[in-house]
Amino acid sequence: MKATTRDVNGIAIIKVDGKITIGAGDQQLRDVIANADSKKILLDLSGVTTIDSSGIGELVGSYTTVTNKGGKLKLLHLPAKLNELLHVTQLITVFEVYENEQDALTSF
Amino acid sequence: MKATTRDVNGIAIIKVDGKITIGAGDQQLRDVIANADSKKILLDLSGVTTIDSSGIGELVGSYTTVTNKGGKLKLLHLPAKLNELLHVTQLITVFEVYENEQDALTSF
Amino acid sequence: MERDGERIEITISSRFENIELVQVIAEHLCENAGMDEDGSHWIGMAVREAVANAIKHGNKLDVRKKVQATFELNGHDLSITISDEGTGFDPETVSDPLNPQNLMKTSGRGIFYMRTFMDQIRYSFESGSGTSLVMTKNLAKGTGIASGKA
Amino acid sequence: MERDGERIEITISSRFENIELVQVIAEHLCENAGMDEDGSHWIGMAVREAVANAIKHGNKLDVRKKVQATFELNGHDLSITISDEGTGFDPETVSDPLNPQNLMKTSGRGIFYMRTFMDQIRYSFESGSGTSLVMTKNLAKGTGIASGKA
Ligand SMILES: Nc1ncnc2c1ncn2[C@@H]1O[C@H](COP(=O)(O)OP(=O)(O)O)[C@@H](O)[C@H]1O
Ligand SMILES: Nc1ncnc2c1ncn2[C@@H]1O[C@H](COP(=O)(O)OP(=O)(O)O)[C@@H](O)[C@H]1O
Repeated sequence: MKATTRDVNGIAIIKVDGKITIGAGDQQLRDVIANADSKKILLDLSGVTTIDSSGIGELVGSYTTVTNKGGKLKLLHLPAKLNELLHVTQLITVFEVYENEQDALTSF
Repeated sequence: MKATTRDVNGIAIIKVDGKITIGAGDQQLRDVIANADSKKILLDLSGVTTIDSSGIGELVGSYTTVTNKGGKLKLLHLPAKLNELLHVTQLITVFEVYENEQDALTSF
Repeated sequence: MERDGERIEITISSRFENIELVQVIAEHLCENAGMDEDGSHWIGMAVREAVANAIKHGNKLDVRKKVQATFELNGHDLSITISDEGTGFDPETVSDPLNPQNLMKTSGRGIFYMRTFMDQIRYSFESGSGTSLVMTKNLAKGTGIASGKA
Repeated sequence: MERDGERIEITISSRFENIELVQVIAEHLCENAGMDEDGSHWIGMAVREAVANAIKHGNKLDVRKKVQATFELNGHDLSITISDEGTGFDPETVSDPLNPQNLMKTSGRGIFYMRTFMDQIRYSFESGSGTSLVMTKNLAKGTGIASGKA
């Protein structure tokens, strides 16, 4: 997993590329999010190639961490398979998901 | 393996895509070449994803078949790995290889 | 392409990096059997979860302990067995990740995904010989999510 | 990443479609061990040739006969063993594909490619138990062709 963060109007856009799987990127994801400079976080997942239940668990954990700090974590560009994994576990109802970066940014 | 043939000025340009490996495309390649309408054949190998020693053997066999009929078989766009496989076996000295379709066509 | 009586076995040591070795076998085998890429992917995902559990919960990351995967294909019926050298568990006590009180948990979705993507999964435990998980899937019936389970 | 004492075993039945299952294991294992894509590819190619021979010449395409591949990684030293249930052959009688009189032959380059891409290959034969081929490669020394063998 590789994460690149940029700031747009005080919102941290974190682009995640590669695998978020057990032993490869799952804990890393949580660290990147915990260390973000902003409480407003937009997670761009378009570059995620593989995710497993551990990766899904880390998304949930990150959401809770950010929310508990009074922040917001939203998702951008879900790959089709990740979308399905969130659907079948009903987690899709938890996350705010955007297909368009501008829409996502104005929603914060 | 998939082969698509088109005719340019009486030269059959055969574009091969996919695998030329044992049990998957090796004999097929020889059939396509044996059945070409022209004796002038330009084999575009840019789309070959995998080749093994059986596939290399079929290239050699096809060359011999065409040459024995008084025809010409030339190669176009060798992928880097196929190029190396022909080099180490010294077969590269046997084939006329082109990087440019126009150059290849005018050479016939 | 039907391939009766196919049987593939692979044994790995308990490292997370080896999960994908078993996963790619699953995916290639399904694609060779004529399944589309998506369908093969979901079966590969079930295998990934099963092997991850065998390594983590079963063998507790002890690299000297092995995980064995066996793939058997008879006609369209694929059967996958994943065995570890752990001490087992009681599948009855595993909580439902769809239960609202579990929704925000950071774990507990692996077995659920296996059930979602396979037709059937069955655990068996033999004292001293670890956990054995048999997952079956009829490759002709379409694939996990797309076939209307979701 | 060094991974001492890694051992992976895979058993397939004698069908050409299964060659790539063993090949992808080889490639993934090399990449996990830190080898680049090209280097991994050439080792995968050596494995492909070895398994093809085991299926074709060793087991003579009898699907009831198995081919077993074992990958052992100790530090940077990769050892791959490919075994079949055939009757063996005399490696001394295998002709050199670089000999001008063999250049235009349509076969006979498999073992040559294995030798090119691996550091060493060694055949052993036991009566009644088929052919066993051990191929070794030091992953730190760079890769087949690029390392100056060609
Ligand atoms: N092979 C196994 N050996 C021992 N326990 C297991 C095994 N597989 C699963 N379990 C138990 O079942 C639980 C649920 O597994 P799972 O649904 O995959 O979620 P997770 O792995 O995230 O906890 C695990 O936490 C573990 O207690
Ligand atoms: N596993 C094996 N069992 C029996 N014979 C083998 C085996 N591997 C190789 N051989 C013999 O060695 C010869 C050369 O093999 P190779 O260089 O791979 O070329 P090819 O397979 O194209 O003939 C084969 O034709 C076969 O006679």
